[in-house]
Amino acid sequence: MLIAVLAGLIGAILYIPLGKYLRGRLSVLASALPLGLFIYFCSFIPEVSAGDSFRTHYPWVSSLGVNFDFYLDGLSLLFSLLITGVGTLIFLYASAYMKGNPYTDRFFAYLSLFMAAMLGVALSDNILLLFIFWELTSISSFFLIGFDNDNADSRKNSLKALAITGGGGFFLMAGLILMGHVSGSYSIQEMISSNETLKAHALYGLILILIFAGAFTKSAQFPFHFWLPGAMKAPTPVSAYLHSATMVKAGVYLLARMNPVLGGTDQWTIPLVIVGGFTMLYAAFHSIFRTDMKAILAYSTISALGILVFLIGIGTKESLLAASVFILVHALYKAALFLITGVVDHETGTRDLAKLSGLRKVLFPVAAAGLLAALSSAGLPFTFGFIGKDLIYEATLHTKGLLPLIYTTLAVLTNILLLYAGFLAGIKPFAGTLPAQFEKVHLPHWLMWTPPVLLAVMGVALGSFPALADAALLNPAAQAIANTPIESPLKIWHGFNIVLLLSGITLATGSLLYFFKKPSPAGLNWIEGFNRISPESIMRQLVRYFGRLSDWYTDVLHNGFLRSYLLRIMVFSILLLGYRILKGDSVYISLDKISSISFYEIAVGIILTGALYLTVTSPSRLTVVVGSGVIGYCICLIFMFYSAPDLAMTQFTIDTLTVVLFVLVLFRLPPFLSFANTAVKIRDGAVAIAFGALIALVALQVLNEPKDGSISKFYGDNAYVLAKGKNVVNVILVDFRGFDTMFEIVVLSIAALGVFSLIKLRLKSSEKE
Amino acid sequence: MELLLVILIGLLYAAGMYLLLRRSMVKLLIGLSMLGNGANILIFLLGRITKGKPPVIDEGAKIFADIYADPVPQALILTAIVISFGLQAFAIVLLKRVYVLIDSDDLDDLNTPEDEDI
Amino acid sequence: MIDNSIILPLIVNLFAAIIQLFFWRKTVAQRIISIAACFIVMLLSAQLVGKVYNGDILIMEAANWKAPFGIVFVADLFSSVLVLFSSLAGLAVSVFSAAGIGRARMLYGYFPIFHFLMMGLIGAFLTGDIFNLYVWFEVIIISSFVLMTLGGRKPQIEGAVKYMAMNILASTFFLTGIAVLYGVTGTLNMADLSLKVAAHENRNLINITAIFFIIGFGIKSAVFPLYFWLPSSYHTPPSAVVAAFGGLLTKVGLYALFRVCTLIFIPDAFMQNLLIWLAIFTILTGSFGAFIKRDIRKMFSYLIVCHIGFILAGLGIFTEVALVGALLYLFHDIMVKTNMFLIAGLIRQLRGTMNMDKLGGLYTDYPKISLLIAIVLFSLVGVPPLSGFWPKIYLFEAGFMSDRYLVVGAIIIGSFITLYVIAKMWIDVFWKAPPAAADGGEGAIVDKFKTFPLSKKALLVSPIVLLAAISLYMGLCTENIALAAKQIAAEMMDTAPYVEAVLKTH
Amino acid sequence: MKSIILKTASTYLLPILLLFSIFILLRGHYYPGGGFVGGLIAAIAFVLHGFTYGVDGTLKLMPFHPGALIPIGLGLAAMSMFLPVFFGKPVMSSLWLPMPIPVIGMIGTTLFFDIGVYLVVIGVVLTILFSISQYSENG
Repeated sequence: MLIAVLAGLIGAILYIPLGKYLRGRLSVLASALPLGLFIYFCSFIPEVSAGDSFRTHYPWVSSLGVNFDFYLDGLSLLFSLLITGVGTLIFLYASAYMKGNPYTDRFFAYLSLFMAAMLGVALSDNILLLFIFWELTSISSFFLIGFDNDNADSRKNSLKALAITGGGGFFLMAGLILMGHVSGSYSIQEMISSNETLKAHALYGLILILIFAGAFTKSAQFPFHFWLPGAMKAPTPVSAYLHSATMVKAGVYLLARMNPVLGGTDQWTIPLVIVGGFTMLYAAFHSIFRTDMKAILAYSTISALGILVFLIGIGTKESLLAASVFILVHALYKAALFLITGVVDHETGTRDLAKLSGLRKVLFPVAAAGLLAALSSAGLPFTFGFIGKDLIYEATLHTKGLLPLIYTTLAVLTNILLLYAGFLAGIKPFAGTLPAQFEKVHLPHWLMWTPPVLLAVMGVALGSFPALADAALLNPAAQAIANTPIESPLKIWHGFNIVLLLSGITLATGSLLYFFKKPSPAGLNWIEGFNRISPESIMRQLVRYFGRLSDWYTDVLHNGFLRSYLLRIMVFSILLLGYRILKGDSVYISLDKISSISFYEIAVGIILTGALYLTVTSPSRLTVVVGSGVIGYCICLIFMFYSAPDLAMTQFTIDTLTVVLFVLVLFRLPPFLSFANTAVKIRDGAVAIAFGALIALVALQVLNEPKDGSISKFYGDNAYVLAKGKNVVNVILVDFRGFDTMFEIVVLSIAALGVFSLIKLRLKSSEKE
Repeated sequence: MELLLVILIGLLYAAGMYLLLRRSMVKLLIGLSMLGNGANILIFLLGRITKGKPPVIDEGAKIFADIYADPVPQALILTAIVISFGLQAFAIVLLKRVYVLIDSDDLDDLNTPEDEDI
Repeated sequence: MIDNSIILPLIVNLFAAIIQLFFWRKTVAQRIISIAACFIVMLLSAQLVGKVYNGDILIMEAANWKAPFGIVFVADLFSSVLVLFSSLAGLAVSVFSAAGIGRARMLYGYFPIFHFLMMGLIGAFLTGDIFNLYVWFEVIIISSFVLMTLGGRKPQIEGAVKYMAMNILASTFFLTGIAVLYGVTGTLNMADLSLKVAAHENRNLINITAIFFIIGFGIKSAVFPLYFWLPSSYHTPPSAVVAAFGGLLTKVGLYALFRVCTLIFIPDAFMQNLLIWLAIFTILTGSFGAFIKRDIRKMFSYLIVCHIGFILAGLGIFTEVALVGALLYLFHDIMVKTNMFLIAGLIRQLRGTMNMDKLGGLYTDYPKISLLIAIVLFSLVGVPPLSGFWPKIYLFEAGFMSDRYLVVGAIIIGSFITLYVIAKMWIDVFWKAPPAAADGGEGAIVDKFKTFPLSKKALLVSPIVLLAAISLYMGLCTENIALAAKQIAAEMMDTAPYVEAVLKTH
Repeated sequence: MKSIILKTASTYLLPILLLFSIFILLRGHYYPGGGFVGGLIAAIAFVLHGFTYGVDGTLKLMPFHPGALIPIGLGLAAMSMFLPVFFGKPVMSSLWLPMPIPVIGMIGTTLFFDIGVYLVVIGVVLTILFSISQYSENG
């Protein structure tokens, strides 16, 4: 199973060196990979339908508990078959659709990568592994949406999609880790057994919020839905594959997977039902005003995702079965419709419904597929959509209290609108008269029209003979979601009941709508009038505000003035030091260990203070430098008084050299300008004095402590005996701590090199590197 | 005497910090050297000071007979002085370069406009 | 255990620098020596890691004086791994410099100073003496000044002045801290300090002392609100230089912070909270800055700040899991940040600018290089399973375990902004058609790269490949790195073996 | 300023100060002094000479640019640091000749180390001062 998952990844990598041989006709070979995987996964059907599940384990990052733990049950199998089955058709279709594109190899590489990632999501038992693949789907989607990278819209929308799904991904990651932390395991199957602990935990609510954030963004739920219509900038096979049949369902998959772990509580149900219910109606309503075929399909996809979330939220056995059926139903008809759109777009050059009509005369097989797919989406009897819709109605009806009424109304309204949308995309372009401009349109390469036909026919086949899939695939899937046995064969005919009545109402109203409401620019304009208050523009506004905030924040903090940076560093350290000193239990100053003071020391102190005052206040550069020199000499005297002749000598020579250097540099500079006003000076003075005072306070505190002189005693005792020197300071410098000295002269050398190059090296203005 | 040194250290730090906050690069450099001086005396003081007993072993003796000044802080300060001389020298030349570039030592004049392609 | 060879990576760099000084104006010789030396250093440090991987702590007593009297060099797993990663980064930078640095700069000592810088970094990682650490920091500072100003262009000088002022201030804090510490304990050896500080009765004074170190190292590691030097200066010198800086300079500050905080000043509740708040603000500040910058290197600079916050957060949470996360992020960051700036340099070689508004079309022109860069960019973002992803698992887990939800939130925001700006950069630099081509002629992008000889191309691209491969390895084979990080974190939580090894008390 | 007295004085001062600096260097192990201060004094000797004769005049006295002293000094110090390794001792361990030498006393690697320091300091100070004063003189 590991190889099955990684096959796509390896395939993607192989495209880098081998891709150039696979451009053109040979690219059809790329579909061998998904086809092989499809057959592989088909081989699991018998066992899985018998209620078995498969587990594999390959170690990876064991210390983190992230291993290649795969788990195959009904739900995973359903998704795997979808991914590889639809994948095969898409690969075939794309090999014809992308013909002539110089970057076909990259395209297939991204597509294979995506397929691998999606399979990984569907098969992972380890939630962190699941997350890894989850993010890979976002990334491959980013590259695919932006595939046409010369187009500014493609670029913008790929970023939008990545930002939303990737952003949600980080929340999901936090949620998954939190789950792992609470339950003590990253394995979903183990979590199921400890789900009571999870649900009872104080952090359960937070977990749900984080998981929902991930699932809703990925599955384009309101208010994060808007990236999906934008994602339609991707080549059509990609839209069909990623943005309708598979990737967007990852969020749904996650919720379904987590249902046995986290589901069943009010905190789980209510948000899902509300968000799902709102999304399905909202998106369906939006879809009917669009004139671009892809936009219609995009919104109806969002609506379908809403339905799925809604169904999982309801959480009864029936609703979960309905969900698993609808996943398949939707994948079949929606992928077909997308592919049809692709054909229409490819052959006529437009997707505008206002312009398209009568294409059945030139694209007959496509038109037939469109009709079948539209009927399936409408839920006509003997289509798979019919079964799906019936189950949905049954699920909404069999809830408690007032809910059936609300739920069912929602579902019926949504379905009416979806039916209309399906008709628009599947029937409208082919009905009516053929405009002259499209007379030359001809059927594309067979690889392009057979996949949609196949998908559409499958919809009818499964609708007529649901037994093909129910026990084999859909019951086990629902069972995995519900975590209880479900064995209810799908029936075409339930007898005359309220569900049938609802289906009838849906069909009738939707068809009426189709005959009376034509897609028009006016409708589009009307709905676009609401864009101002759409989540997208609110979000865009937020991003803009965030940009402004960042601008302001960064400018205020990083304003370009060194002295304000330094001031902040000082204030910060004063606050920190001050807080620590004041908070401490004992600030005491005792003077009993202080030695006596002599006259010349006071004299030095006074001179030093005077020089300091001069240095700080003088407006003349030279005075400042001379002042600092005097300070240096005073320090030199202090060293002399207190038994440090080496220091005194060094300080003296260095101080002299520094002054000489300063003078050499300064003698051409003009006198000072007085830069700061008094308020600034007072502020700076206060900060400086506060800092100085704190240092003095700390110094006094330290002087109260007893001195530990064991180290220096060792030096004194061994300087001559072992190190053969009598000037202990020098012995320390060249022997005990010779390393310091060695690298101190390195510092000096580097400084000299720096000075040398700073003075001598002049670059041409073009030499930046 | 410790008290006097404590005060001087506080003053050196304060003066250094104050000078760092000026616009003139000359003052900035002097400020840094004041801070360096302050830190050096701080090491000196906190290593405890001893009057008139340099850490040099007497002629003929092998170890210290008497109390003597702690040599470790002295070695540290020596290293620190030398290092800060290196930095200071380089910084002074940098000042020269700044002056050549902008014809003043006002740090505000040195700022590059944000949108300039560097 | 005494092993005198642990100092070899440092010695090799020192001698490489000195020999290059003798070859003052021979740039070819300097390049060869530099690459060879970096390669040897890399091998030596790999060997060093091999020696300490089983938990041994090796020491070298400089001048044969026992700790705590002499200066002692300590190679535990933490420092050895950092030495290894720095030498890898150093090798990459050295190779890139051989083609990416102009001849004029090489004539004025670029390579010797680069090796002094590498030596300083390695010394700082290996030393076990706090004042010696100060000396190493000064070596690093002065060599980074010189590298930063080498060339003397006005923006360089501007950046250098700010860099200099704040870093010298940092050194002053550090030195002040040493003064207080010596005054309190009378020792400079870090292992000895660990014991003496732990045994000291005046906790208040110890806490105050810790502040000096936190501020000093905080400035060096560009922590909010002390980070200002970084975005002021990192966009100014040649890219190879910034690559070394971006990958290593702030990291050595962090190393010191980790060392001091785990060995000497064990964070109390106040300090943990302080570090965590600093981390949160660091992340936010970096994110805000990166969000608006349009110059690649300015954006990267803010991303450095942002990710410093991640690492600091791990230290602030101060549990073993958190430390593992922080360490993994630190390792990842060294590799990837170095590479980012090399990439910036490569982009400039390709296009002559680093302004995202003026760039474009690289994906069309150089698809393979672009995909290579994409790997690096997305491992920076932390797209799983690349190297930036794993540390976050630990950090999140640690955050949850110690109920620090705000930190987790900040990391999410930081990661998200990183994702956003990097994706945007990818779009603007690689996907978008170059703007000049659109409006024809005026200011059209000059593509010098195609005219370069093959050797130069190889020198420019191979270091990026090398670092990307390491990043990939760190992502795909995290197990090995994570085990090392776990061991280091365990050593940080229990420093007794370190102290015993240095002072030989057992 | 450039009076004959000054010229003569600094001509003689140079060797005297140089000798003095070597004296300070060598006695450093026993009395205050050492390579560092010695180097500074030697450098100041050259600087004084440079003040009277101009930097170019002083440079003419030298067989090579003072900057070359930096790698030489560094190399000497580094070698004396590294030499003990060949004797199986840690880096920087001091090695001593068995017999003391008249005037100087014990000869050991630390002395070479100190000489390295001395040379580096001369090289550094002269490089810095000469570069900057040449730069100032030539604008």
